[in-house]
Amino acid sequence: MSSNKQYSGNALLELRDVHVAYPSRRRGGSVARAVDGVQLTLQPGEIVALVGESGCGKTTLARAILGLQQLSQGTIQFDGESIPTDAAGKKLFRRQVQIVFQDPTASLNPRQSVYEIVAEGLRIHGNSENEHKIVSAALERCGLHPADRYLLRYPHELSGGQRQRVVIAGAMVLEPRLLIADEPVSSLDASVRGEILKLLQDLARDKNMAVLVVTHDLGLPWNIADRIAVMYLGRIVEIGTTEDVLARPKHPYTRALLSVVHEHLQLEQQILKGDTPDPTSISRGCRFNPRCPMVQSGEAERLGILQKCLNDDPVLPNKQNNDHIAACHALNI
Amino acid sequence: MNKNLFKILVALVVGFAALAVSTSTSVSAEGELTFTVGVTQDIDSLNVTVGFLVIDYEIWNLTLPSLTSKAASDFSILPYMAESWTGSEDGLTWTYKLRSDMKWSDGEPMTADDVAYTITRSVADGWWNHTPVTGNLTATATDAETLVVTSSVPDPKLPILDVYIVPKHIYEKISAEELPNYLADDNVSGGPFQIVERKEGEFVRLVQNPNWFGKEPAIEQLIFRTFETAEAQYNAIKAGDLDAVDDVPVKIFTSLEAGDEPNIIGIAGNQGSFSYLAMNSSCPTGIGDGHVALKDPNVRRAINWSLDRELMVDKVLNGFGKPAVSISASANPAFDYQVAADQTYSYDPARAKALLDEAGWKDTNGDGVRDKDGVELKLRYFDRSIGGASDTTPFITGFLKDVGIATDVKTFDEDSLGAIQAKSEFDLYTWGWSPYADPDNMLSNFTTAAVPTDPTVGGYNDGNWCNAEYDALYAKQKVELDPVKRADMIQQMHKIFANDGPYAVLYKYDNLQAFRSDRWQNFVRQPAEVGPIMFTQTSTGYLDLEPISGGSGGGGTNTIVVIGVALVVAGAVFTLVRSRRKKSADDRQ
Amino acid sequence: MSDSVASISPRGMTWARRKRALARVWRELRNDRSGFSGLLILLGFGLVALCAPLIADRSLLLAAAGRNNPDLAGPSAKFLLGTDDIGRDILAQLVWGSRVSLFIGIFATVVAVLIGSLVGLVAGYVKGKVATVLLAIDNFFLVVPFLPLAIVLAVILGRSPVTLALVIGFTSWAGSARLVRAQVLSLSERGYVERARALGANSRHVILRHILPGVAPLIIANATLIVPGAILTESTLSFLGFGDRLSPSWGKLLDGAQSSGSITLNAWWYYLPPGLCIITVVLAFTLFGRALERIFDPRLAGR
Amino acid sequence: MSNRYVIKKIIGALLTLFAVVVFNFFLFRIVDRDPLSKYRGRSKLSLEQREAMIRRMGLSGSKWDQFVVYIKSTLRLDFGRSFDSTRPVLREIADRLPATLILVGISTALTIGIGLYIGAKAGWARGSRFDRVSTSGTMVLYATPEFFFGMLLLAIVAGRTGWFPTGGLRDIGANYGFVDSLLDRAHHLVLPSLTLTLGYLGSYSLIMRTSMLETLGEDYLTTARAKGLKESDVMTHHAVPNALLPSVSVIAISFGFVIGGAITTETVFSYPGLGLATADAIRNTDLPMLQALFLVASAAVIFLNLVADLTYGLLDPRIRHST
Amino acid sequence: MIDSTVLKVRDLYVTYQSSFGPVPAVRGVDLDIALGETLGLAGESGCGKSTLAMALLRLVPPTTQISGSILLDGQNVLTMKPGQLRLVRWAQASIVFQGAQHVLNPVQRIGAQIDEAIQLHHGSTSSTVREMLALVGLSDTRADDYPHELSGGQKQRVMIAMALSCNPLLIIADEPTTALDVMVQAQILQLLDNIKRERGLSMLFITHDLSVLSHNTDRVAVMYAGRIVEVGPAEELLRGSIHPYSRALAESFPIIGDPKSRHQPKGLAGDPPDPNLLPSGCPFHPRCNVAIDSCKSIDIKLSAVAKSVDRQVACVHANDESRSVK
Repeated sequence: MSSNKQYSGNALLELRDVHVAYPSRRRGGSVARAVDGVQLTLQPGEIVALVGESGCGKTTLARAILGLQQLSQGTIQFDGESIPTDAAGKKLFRRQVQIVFQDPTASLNPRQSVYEIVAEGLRIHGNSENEHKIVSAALERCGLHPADRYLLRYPHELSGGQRQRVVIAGAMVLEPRLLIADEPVSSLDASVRGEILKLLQDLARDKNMAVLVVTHDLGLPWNIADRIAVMYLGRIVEIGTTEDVLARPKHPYTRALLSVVHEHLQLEQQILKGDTPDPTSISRGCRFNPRCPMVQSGEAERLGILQKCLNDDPVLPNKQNNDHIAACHALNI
Repeated sequence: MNKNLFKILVALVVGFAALAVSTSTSVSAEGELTFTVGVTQDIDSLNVTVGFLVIDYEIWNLTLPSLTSKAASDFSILPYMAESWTGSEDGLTWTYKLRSDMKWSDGEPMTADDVAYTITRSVADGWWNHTPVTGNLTATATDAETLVVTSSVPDPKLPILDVYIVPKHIYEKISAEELPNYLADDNVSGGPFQIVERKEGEFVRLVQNPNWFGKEPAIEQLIFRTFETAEAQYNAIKAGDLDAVDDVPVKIFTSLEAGDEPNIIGIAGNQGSFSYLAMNSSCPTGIGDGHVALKDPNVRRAINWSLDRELMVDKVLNGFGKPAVSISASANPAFDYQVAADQTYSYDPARAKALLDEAGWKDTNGDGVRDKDGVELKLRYFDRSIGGASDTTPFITGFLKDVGIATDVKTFDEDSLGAIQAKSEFDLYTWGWSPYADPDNMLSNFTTAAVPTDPTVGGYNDGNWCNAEYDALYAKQKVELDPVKRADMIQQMHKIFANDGPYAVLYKYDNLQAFRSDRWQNFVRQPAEVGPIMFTQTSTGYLDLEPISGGSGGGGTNTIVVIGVALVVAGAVFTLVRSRRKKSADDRQ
Repeated sequence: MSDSVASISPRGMTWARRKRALARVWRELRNDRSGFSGLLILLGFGLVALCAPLIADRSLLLAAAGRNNPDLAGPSAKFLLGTDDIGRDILAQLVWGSRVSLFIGIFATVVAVLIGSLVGLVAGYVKGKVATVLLAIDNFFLVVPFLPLAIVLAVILGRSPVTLALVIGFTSWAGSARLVRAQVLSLSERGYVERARALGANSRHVILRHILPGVAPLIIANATLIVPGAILTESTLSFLGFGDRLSPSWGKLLDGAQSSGSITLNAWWYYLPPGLCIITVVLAFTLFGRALERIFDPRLAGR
Repeated sequence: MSNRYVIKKIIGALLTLFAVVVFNFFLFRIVDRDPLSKYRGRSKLSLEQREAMIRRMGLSGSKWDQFVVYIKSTLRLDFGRSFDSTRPVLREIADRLPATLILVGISTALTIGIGLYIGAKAGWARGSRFDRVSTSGTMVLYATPEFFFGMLLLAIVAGRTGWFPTGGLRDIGANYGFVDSLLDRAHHLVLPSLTLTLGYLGSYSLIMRTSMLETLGEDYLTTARAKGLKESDVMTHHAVPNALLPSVSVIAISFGFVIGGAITTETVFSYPGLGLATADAIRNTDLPMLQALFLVASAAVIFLNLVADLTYGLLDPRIRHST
Repeated sequence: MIDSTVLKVRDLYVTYQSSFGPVPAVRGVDLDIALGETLGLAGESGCGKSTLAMALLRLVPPTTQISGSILLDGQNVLTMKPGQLRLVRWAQASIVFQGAQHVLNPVQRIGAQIDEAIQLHHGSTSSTVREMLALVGLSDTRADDYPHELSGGQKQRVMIAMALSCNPLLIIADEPTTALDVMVQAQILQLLDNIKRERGLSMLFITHDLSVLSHNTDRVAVMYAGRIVEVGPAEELLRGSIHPYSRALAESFPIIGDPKSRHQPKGLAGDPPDPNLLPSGCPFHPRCNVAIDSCKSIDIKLSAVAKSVDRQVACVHANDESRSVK
């Protein structure tokens, strides 16, 4: 199938220069710039994967979109409007944007039955008509059928995959227009993984629901995402269609990431040194420069961009939706 | 267990042991013949102008001289500081001839000057333990051995002049303002013993006064140890830690009398102490807010009739006491109320009810409590928290309930209850008195003059009761020098008091004392036959005590026991460690 | 169960769930030997306390009730546990004493748990200054030596069983506040609370649906463990003479036994029964409470 | 351990202490008690004298004035004079402090030592016979009021056998040398400290057992076993140090209960320490004594909690190194 | 040394005691690891792979029943006395645990933790803490650090240093890179690889993530429901799995750039079985899309495949030509 879907109309979600900063826990410590200037749009029905290492800000960004996290700067628009701050508007917004967390076990109240869990959203939003029907339908849509067999079960009586299906069903009863899936399969067994991804893909397609999948796993977007955004230290450093980014990575970070994913055999391994970067100390210039293989191998110097790398913060060029762009000085020679 | 942790623990224990040593004050180094008394009361104050507890008096009896002494058998007058005395014709002036060889324990001479000073100062400052005797006296020391005392009125309390004489050279340094806070910790003694060490709440240790001029006691060292409970104290004498105890629990005393402990003898001595239920009679000259019903003598009588005194003597005292309907005016039973059998208050609830009905207190609303004019006969009932002071409360409240009188019981510490009494803001409360040898002091407590009128000063008339007839008789007996006539007047006062009085006297109780009869002998009771041995009016009992040779327990055994215990513990620990070692193989594999 | 689901209303389902949860607790309790025996003992004592008037007439407690009885008499057919120092039947006092002791223990616990849960809930859920202040107060009550404080309050407030229970409750809530707060904090971090928020739930929903049901078992287990402490405190206060003298609690009985010299006199029937009752009930509450803790907190399973 | 941690803990302790002081002030002004009742009727005090005494006690003027006087005198450790004995409160307390320090100190050391030992061993060998026996035993100890132990010990050990003195601090007036007097004191301490130790052994042991159980499943124990360590070394080197951590703070909080235990124990054994003084002061509504005793007890517990917090900080590198 | 086989496991059964009764976690496993060889052991959670690893050094709870034989350097671990077993632990076979978060004692300095192992087996090694830290690329100042001061990757390095400190013949790496970030994971894998090669170590590499096995192992064994269902050379097995389970497992990790998996997430219906309630016959049959009737009743043993000597498969279709090659 074609990977170059064309979208029309307004973006469903539009992030402009979004910053989220955590105040430091200790006195005199520096602020953690978890999300540090992110632009991103999502079209209805589109699946976008947000990829990066832990601490790159991808989960914070997901929470910010949900309004669970205060922005320190920038705007998030949903359906052309800013996320409401008043209680009623917030509630309405929350109905349209749902999230699936990484760990289905934690997301389910062990004291509630599957029915109550799935119906919780309906009850919060005061939609109790046909509750039983809606719940059953959602469960069956999510692969738990016959639904009656599951309604009275407790989370601990379900397998990991079934739990994640319950979580997804709980989100789907509200018929959201945007689903944020935060590492939806990383805590699941490998054999179950594909089934859940298939479910997400099918739901997006059937309901014309946009999905933002947060993941550290590059295989996942290859399975289901239309586009990939690679995050590094609070910033999207590369974005484009899945095919473009995975086949022709532009940013050295993306290249390194791909090189260590073993199933991607074309690239020579480029193992970056050092630990996962720290959002409280983002280096001057390009934030990737301390670990950048181009800087370390001297290639940057050869290309004459070393000074830029060390002093100027590269920005993503303006772009169209499906443009493949990256924030690297080496691309602008 | 982690070896280091174990070492730390051992170090801690050793450290605390070392601390124990460093804080231990050295005890007497000489081997002295010691008599240790267990008491459940802690010294209130050794300051003779402040203290008021029985234990305080006991210490003063042993360390402060008086002008004359009283015979153990019948309280008759004996020489003490004074060797002889002569009175004037009118009985108003007495001249005392004092011994010439007297010295205070600190070596200062003890002369007529000290006596004159004590009398004069006590009047001037209004010392409360002295003024009942000295209030109407003036004294001058004509020379070191001669004292002239003049009374403004005829005074039957002369020539005994029963007050403690204080060392002038000490007391003259203390101003009237400072005196209440003076702790009397300079330990200057003029009696047979002197204090050498005192630990608040723990003990007071006395040794013989080297300058003592009277009969030399066999006891070389006298210790009063404070116990928290009478039972603990009894266990201590049983274990041989004590030679004598005051206040034995009644049930234990019964077993003692039954001969359960061959080495301990029990002495149930009576010196007039009695318990009573005070009723606020709301004397018009007084203050307070007593219940209106109690103003009516018939209600007070009804309460007297409602009480089963025999039962309380039986159950609370286990028989060591006797029911009483009037106060004991004196430690000397000669002054007791000689009440006819048909005049005494017996247990007669029917009569009590009839009296109450007659007084207009009837249960109109059927709630079991009598009322009149819309006022319920519900009385505030206060008692004391110490020891067994409140043992009668459940009985009395039960008896009152049976005749339709409700009570609201509250418990206070002694001082707080005293403060309430000073304001006369109560209906009923229980307390007890122990009388002096001379009846005047006790009788004075029920005169109109003793009714509290200022809460900050208070007054001893704790029934808030006044009776002109009683007042008149009191004034008369106070100046009556003829003992027979005086006794007669006192009988009349008893009669008025019992009939109209503010008290429902419950019973006279015995002081239950126990002694190690395997260590001591020659127990002399005061008064003879019926009285106790310790805590008497003069405390001469200690001087009479004689040791039985070889009976005294030593401390040496303690060391052996401790070493034994230490060995056992060490052995146990060793065994424990050994067994652990053996088992430390991997039993879990 | 699956075939009947379609006909069950959501409410019915909730009830079914509760029933199942209760059944689970009951099943696990049945399997917990020590906890179950604790419960049985408690039920026994509870029954005795409730039926006290049937077992022994209240008038037997009156001081004059021993009028015609021997004092401090050993057990006999007439007095199964002998008599006290004023001739009253000890068994009657023990039976009525269970009322006072259990009442004070339970009422004090209710007070403590109410205060503790409220403080814990607020301090855990609301952050910022309110929580800081509450924590400081909690810390104060946690650190201040409890017995002297309880005695002082008992002296000020009076000695009736109710005030005694209030005093004990008021001085022993700090621990449960801490416990509840910790649990609330941990629950607030749970994924399902986050999920409920993401679903658009307000605080009320979160507290009622997730936090409270989450802390409730803990509170119940904790309450069961506060009762023995309260009973011990009551007995200590009574023993020290600060209890209600006219209510025959077990501590009061021990006080009476001690002051009448029953230990020295070997009158074991006076001091042993109340002591053993205290130990047994405290032990039973502790065993039962620990069992509940194990059942409600899977982390503690197998202890 | 960072200075910040230490300072924070110290400030916290001081604040709590201050709260106790304030609490004290109000609490003891609620009680209706005539401060001069000791002097009533016993000597004729003039109105001026009375007022001067009241003023000296800091009981005149507005509540705020009283509070200022109270704080100032508290800072000077001047707690006034006992209503009961009229001696300065500080002197009363100083006299009795050592006895209680020794009693509580020894008992606490024994309780912690034995309790932790039993708890650790029982937790380590969960379900073993040692665990079952010791846990039942410690549960019974836990359920028994310490004064009941005291009563039984007094009756059975002291009363029957006479091996130990029935109360008091020492043999008064006995002719002892240094060593004998030390032994004598130890001899008197045996039963009270045994009572207090037995009374609180149970809870410490149960606390330690629980925290031991919590560490049992930890992976680092598997690591230690895999390294070839003996079971006993796995326990002492790895399980115990970790299990001690949570116990430390729980134990610190329990100090407050031990202070309560001192009151009953000292009462049972007529042991003249601060506990007995507290019981007496309450019985006499001796407010100045009570105030000071309450402050001393609170300060002791607050101090020990602070020590425990700091110890915790030392024991737990996660706190020690946190900034 | 008798032969070059460092570890020889035969017919190993490990049965836990749980409150619901015995739980058979490992059911008849045979394994061989030659000197210098790395065997990868893959499987999903609950398949028994970690139990197997723990059983190799008898680190399972005391109530667990173990039968069969585990020959470590020719000696049977299962019949050793405790003292002897302790000597073998770490000196002959050491473990790199998963989740380095908790496997280090949080209140002990890491230097001391490494040193503890060295001191315990003093005879077998003369290495020092400093050397060991250098070996895994940590500066020796780290010795004074506590575990919480290290990042996840550093902790795993410490774990590796500790595992190497007594010069073992065999390293059992139990999910050594789980919970680490991709990049750090790559670093650790590289480190393990280098060390293994330099020292000629044998290794049992246990993971749920098949993708990490291809580069780092010589042979791979796939476990399902307590037994090995397929074993063979790494490349071969990952590229051409024969057993339907291994195939599904391999396919669940897409090959990036492979159009067959683009927009085609592959999974396996159903869930891994509960060890308490194993299905009859072949335990995989309820999830198997090629199961035949006999699979429900007959449990096929692991046996050699006709076409390759190195491969063994436990499937009725093992020798179907059409299915064995992909």
